[in-house]
Amino acid sequence: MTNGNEYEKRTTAWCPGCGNFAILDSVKESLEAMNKKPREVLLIGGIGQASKLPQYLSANSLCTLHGRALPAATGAKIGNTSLTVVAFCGDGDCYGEGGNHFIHAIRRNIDITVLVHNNQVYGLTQGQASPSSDMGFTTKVQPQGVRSTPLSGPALAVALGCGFVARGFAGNKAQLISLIQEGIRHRGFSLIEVIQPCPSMNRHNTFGWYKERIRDLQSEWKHDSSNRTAAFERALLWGETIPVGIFYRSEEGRTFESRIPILNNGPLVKRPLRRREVTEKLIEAFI
Amino acid sequence: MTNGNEYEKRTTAWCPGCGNFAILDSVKESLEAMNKKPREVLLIGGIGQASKLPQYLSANSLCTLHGRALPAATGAKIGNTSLTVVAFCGDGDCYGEGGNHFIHAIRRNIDITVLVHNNQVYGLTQGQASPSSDMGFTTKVQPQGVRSTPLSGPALAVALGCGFVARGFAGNKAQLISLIQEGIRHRGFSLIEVIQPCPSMNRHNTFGWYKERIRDLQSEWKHDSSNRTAAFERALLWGETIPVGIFYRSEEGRTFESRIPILNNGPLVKRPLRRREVTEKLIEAFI
Amino acid sequence: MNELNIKIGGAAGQGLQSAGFLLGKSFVRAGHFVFAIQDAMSRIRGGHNFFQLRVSDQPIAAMTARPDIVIALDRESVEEHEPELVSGGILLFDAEASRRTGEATHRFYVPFKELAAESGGRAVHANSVALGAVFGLLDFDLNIARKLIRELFAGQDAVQTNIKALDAGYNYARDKRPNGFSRRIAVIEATRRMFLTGSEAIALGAIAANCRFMSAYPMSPSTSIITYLANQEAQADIVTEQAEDEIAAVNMAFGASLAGVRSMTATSGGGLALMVETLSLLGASEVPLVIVDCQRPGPATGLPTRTEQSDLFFVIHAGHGEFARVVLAPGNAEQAFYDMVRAFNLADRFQVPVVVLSDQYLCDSYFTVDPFDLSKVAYETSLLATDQLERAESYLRYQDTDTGVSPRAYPNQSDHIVMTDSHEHDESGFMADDAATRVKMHQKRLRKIERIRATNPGPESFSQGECKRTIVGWGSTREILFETAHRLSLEGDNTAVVHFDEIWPFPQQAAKLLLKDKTNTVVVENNATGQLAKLIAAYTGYNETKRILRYDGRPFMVDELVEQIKGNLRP
Amino acid sequence: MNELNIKIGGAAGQGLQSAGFLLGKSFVRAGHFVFAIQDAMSRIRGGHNFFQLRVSDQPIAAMTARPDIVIALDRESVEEHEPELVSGGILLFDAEASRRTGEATHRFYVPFKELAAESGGRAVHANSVALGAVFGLLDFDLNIARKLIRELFAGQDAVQTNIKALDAGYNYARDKRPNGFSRRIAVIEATRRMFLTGSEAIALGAIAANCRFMSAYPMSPSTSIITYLANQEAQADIVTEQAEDEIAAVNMAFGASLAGVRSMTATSGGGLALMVETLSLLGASEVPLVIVDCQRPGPATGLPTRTEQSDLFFVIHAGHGEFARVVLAPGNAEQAFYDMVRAFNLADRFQVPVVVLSDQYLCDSYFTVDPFDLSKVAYETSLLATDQLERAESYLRYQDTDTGVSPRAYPNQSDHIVMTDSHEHDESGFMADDAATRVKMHQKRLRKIERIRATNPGPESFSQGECKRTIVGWGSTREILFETAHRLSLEGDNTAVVHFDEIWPFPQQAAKLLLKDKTNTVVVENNATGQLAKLIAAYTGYNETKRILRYDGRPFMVDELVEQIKGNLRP
Ligand SMILES: Cc1ncc(C[n+]2csc(CCOP(=O)(O)OP(=O)(O)O)c2C)c(N)n1
Ligand SMILES: Cc1ncc(C[n+]2csc(CCOP(=O)(O)OP(=O)(O)O)c2C)c(N)n1
Ligand code: SF4
Ligand code: SF4
Ligand SMILES: [Mg+2]
Ligand SMILES: [Mg+2]
Repeated sequence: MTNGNEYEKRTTAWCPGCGNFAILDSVKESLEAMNKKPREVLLIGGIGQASKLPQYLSANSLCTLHGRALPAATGAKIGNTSLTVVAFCGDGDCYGEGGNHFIHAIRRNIDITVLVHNNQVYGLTQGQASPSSDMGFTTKVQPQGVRSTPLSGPALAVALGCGFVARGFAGNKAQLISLIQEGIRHRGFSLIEVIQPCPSMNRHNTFGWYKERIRDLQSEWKHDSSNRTAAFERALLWGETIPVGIFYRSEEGRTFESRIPILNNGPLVKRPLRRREVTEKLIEAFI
Repeated sequence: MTNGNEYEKRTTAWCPGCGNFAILDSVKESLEAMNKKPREVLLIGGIGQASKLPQYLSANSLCTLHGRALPAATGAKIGNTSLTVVAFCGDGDCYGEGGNHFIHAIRRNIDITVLVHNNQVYGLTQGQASPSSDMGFTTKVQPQGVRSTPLSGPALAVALGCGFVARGFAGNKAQLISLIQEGIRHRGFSLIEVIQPCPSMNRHNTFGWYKERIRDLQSEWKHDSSNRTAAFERALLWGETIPVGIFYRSEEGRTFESRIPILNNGPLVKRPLRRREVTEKLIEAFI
Repeated sequence: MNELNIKIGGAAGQGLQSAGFLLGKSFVRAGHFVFAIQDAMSRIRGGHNFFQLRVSDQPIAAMTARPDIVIALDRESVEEHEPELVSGGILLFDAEASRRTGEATHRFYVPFKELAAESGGRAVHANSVALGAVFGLLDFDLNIARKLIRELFAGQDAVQTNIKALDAGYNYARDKRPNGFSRRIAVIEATRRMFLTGSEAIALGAIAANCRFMSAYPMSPSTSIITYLANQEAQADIVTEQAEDEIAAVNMAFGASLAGVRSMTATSGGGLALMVETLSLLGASEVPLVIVDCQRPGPATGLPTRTEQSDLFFVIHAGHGEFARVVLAPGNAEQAFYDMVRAFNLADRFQVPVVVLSDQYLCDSYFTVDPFDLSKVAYETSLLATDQLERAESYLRYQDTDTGVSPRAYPNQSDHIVMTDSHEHDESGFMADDAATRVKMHQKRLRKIERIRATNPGPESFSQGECKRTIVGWGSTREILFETAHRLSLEGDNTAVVHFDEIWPFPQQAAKLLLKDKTNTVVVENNATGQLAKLIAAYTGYNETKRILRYDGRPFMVDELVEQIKGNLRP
Repeated sequence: MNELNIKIGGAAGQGLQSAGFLLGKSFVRAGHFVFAIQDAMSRIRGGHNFFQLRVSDQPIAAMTARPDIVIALDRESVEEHEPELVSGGILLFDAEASRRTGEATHRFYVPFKELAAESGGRAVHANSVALGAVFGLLDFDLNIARKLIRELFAGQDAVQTNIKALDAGYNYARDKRPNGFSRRIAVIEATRRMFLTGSEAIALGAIAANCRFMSAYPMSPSTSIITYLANQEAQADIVTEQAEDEIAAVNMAFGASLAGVRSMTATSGGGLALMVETLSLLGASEVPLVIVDCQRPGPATGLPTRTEQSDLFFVIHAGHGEFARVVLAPGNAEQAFYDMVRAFNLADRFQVPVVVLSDQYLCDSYFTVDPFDLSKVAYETSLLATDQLERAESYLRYQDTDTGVSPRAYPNQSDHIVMTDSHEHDESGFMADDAATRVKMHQKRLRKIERIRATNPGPESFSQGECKRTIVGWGSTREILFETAHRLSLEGDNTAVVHFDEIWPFPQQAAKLLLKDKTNTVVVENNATGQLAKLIAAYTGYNETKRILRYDGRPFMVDELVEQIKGNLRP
């Protein structure tokens, strides 16, 4: 629609005070700072408040099904490796409905960046527990409080060998912008969980609640992001302190694309239409 | 069919030399040793070679859909807490198709025991890569070799806070029997991954290959199974050495059942049919 | 018939639902019948939503398009709904809510926010002021509403603030009552009727049917069902669990049902799509289960907060392979309640999945109904009695029988072990691969279809006198059809109604019989392709020609439908 | 017509498939037509499987029931298949393989294992001995098989061992040839025909159609498709990926297609069930995709290695909400190839999902066909040319058009950005919630249905002379129907055939026209409920009465079907 040379923000359907606004701004500023043109960028959301983000920034976008952003992103990247693919998922979207894709997308280590907007609640469906909701958190569907242990997306990612595992906070745009840029630059799968207060549906984990607890990995723990064990331990921290920054980073893992020889010849989508010879050869083998 | 007082084994459709035979024997012996009557036991499989196990032992059994053993097991346990529920999954079944349920069943910490027969391959479908196949492992569908990082089920389970995480080996029945008993005794979700050579479909990870690499956590590392970080580090080991034994054990986590007040009144299935008063009361609230 | 149509418009977060609910329930307590619909965008704050009530001294359960009273809580509501007012209608608005503070007689300025502030409330209490103003305007006995507020907010500070705001609105309206508006709502008598949504009726029906476990994954418009049940865990002795996804939801419910416990799940079309493999599993394993599909407009995410009847073909055919299933499509809250009971009984008797088709319109709308009659609630099961099972020499889970229904037992019910299997299997539940067993067992399962069909009471049909026209529909449009026919008949244009509730296995013979000499038949559906019309054509050969289809995500309005049928309004 | 039916029986793991393949391909190279089916249990070792070939000097692509030659690699095969032999047929067996070492003339003892051992092979080489023996028995030119072995095992040690074993069997059979058996297979001429399975034809069709990405999750009988393509990644410039589950498989393919690359997935019914939500997504987002459903008997896990045609209704209606789709059901390997091309073209032109229905019978059977004619392969797309797009002032992904088809572009094709959305949306791809946009966009999408139907060539129909009977079918039974009709006609019982390949949108008019004055119509389907029969009744009003349904997981046999139709054999 819009000409793909500059980013425009659009009117959102988010609530006043929502953490998503800062994330939207940070994404825009990061892409601009990196000189990525809108035409080169594909923003993908599942379904949820977080996942509406792609509609609010003028770049190529896909709003797909709830939980399915990652396989779509994987396919799109395979189809056109010239694209910078960034996915935006809710905590429910990515860790709940899409949990299996989360695991396996990390295993593939395809070069996409995923922002998980973690508000510890299902926002769009009006406030049920999410996989990262605190134990005991009460909602309309969990009136006695959540009875399952919350999961840590970053800890899972570290366990799966993800090469870039970070956490940001919607209340710290400067850091978030730097994390997004680093995530996009990282070759391979990058996970950035973003703590995103949801004033409408989560009255327990408020902006203030997070603010009090958030600690920077570097300054608080002198964290060495090449230490996987330390990354694991700190990714499990939640409650008294909530670490933000880069948990783990390693450039060792080869990307999925780099393991597919034919992808070295440029984007699949640009391949010329030349099937006749190929098919003829294959036919020959059946004779 | 059979009278539920003793266990009979039945003719299997497994290949000669398959690791599953030892697992079947170990399960039978464990249940017998624990004096669990077949009527009290519900064995659940998804679909795959491993998942056929429930059909081969005369206890209550369910062979359900590929990947769906865990939610069915969860529901069955909620429905009747008097049952000892044990699930048998392949590595594909549990970590692939059923990966999302694996994550969330652990979070719930319901009192079921899950054996993941890990042969690092899809056996029943004739030899494709599984999520735990070694990088580079070649199959008919992966002729250039597997291009994704294998996952460690035990490491994931540790990251998710599972209270009983162990690994056994089909080549060591004595240990396996003890792990199964401990797993069943553990209150809450227990994961026992069993290294299960598949001579027909995995010629790379053979019995000998495993035998050479397998090391006991206790004797090799003096492993302290209450140390979650150590459990995590060792659960990631694979290749030169493959640890077996109990990675992690903690009795701290409350079970899911114990958090549901009404389940304290005995199995749901035994509740008397007395809905009239209840419904009348609820109707009243709408008037 | 004395009736009034009230529309409350505002943004998400302005408390439309609680205001509308209070208004409606107050009138119900005063002996009126209230039907209310909710219209919302898919957002948590802002946007434009409305809650619309129709109040009548006669039983009604359908909506008319044009309001007598519009309460505009924001500017957009003025712009949207002022033009919809009937002549003689009135707009209640706050100056802030509109730039047009004109002097037109149908405009009644009420300083909602100011009065809310004066009575010690915040902006959200504007809706209580507005409520009070409506009551004042209608000269309605305020004590009913006051009492209701006390019940609803029992023990909370909100009671006083809300009552004060209510009173302020009431007094203001009584003082400044505009001359042009003379409508009143009187107290008829103190009656004991329920005021509840379709979702609540569904949930209550499940409880009445002895459902003990529900797992679900949140999805509009179905979430209200698990929400209700989760809040009755202790009272109703039922366990609810939010699953990680719909696949887990249906498979947990399957597991619990296998364990012998009546279980259910609910979702919308997109979630149901994820349950399709398990639907087929239910067919193979013969484990009973009730699945509620609360339809919304598709395809895919579609219009998540709106209504449609477009999953009929989908649920009838969903699943690989061939197996028996039942589809029920209740037409109102009352049918929803009894259909849930019937759903559990059919599932249990025939060991099949039963899909109950609701939609956003049925789920979210408020109905006025007599208290459900629990003497009509039976418990029908194919579970063997435990003592009988204990006495049996042997037990075959999938015993081949004349009816196709095998005696069911659950694990640990007796010494007999129970095998359940998704493969083709023999009578005991062992996997089998030979042709003879396959044929035998497949026939056994499929035999149930005709047995189920035989229990189908057939479509409901209503006519009075000689009818030149029949309107036909299914599911949630029932009341719309009936009132439309009634209105047409009153105008001398006698119209019959045929309504399908138990729609699958399709009541072929009954439908044929009913429709065979009908000439002028109009199928009315909330979808774009006329699914019932096609179903009728397929199974009765009856190719009626007229279809009135609505697929903009909004429900039919009785008055509009009357005009459409008369040919005065383009559908 | 000179023909021979050969059945090789044995356990899983005994190399039935490679033996059967070698046998078949050798005859094809010698100018014969070979059709072969595979019958296997769901296990890796043991059990009882067979591979059955029909060899003819005339084109054939269907099976007959009774073998002329049985090669029994184990005892069970003797017991199972000896009784099936035609009179004058012969059983090749190893003493070890049977307790009955009788002297009956139709028994020919060949020491498979002993000869294998003598020629330096292991137990698995018994099948090569058996092959050699068949060739010897039939006096067939062994050089053809020798050459084939050299090609197949090029550079491996296996070449010599296999050839030695082959020779040993050949010599043994020539020496000890039993008197009673006089059948021979001669070399007709060296022809260039393909010998391939339905799955291979499907995969080749995808390559010819410019498919560049396939993701799938293993599931019998569909796995052979990705297996073939995965092995051609470099040659065919295609990426294949095994997904973590079917949901990922279809969503990856969706993502790649959205990126502008022709993509596909394949699965069986149970996997398709998991893709249903995405099917609806394809409808909403208008992203083209080809999905192959290789049917097997359901419900649920059913008979995983067997065949059935029971997903027709399912795939036609799968998905919540209403949207356009295409269903193709090829009748043989050749149609499978061209249908894949057509599937990609239709998906691309109309921006809809196309489901190609195959089944275990079509997937696993071997066909003899002329090399595919690539001049018949066109490339039809709705993708905008890049230069055209670059010149355009603006771009609307979902532009409302007469045809319902909007101009398609892919991300980073030009400066125009591309929005894709699963919600209801406006022409640019923004979420929209208002009634007008909904109606406009929904109509736009649904408009495609009639356009697609208009391109449907209709069912294929064949008759010669006055026909008193028509047999009707769809999908993989095509060749069975044609040969059955041919046989009946030869007997003076003139029989016409109607076969549906492009089955959805249903070619209503064409079907009506074809069937309207047919009197004696028999619908033949590999399912239990007669799905095509019902579809025909629903859309043409034509209620034919006879149905021959087979649902034991096995395919129809021509000779049996002939008798069934004549009423001599109970179905
Ligand atoms: C298959 C399916 N199931 C359920 C839904 C309903 N749904 C929409 S968004 C959502 C969850 C929202 O929570 P989250 O992913 O955390 O995103 P947030 O709104 O909090 O940003 C759900 C359950 C859906 N659209 N599709
Ligand atoms: C939905 C679905 N997808 C795919 C299959 C086919 N399938 C059957 S078993 C299996 C995997 C077997 O591997 P694993 O789980 O590791 O078990 P194993 O046979 O190795 O014990 C697959 C993919 C299926 N039955 N259902
Ligand atoms: S509900 Fe929460 S996450 Fe959604 S827009 Fe509102 S504040 Fe943001
Ligand atoms: S294929 Fe492998 S896992 Fe399956 S039975 Fe054979 S040896 Fe065991
Ligand atoms: Mg969230
Ligand atoms: Mg395996």
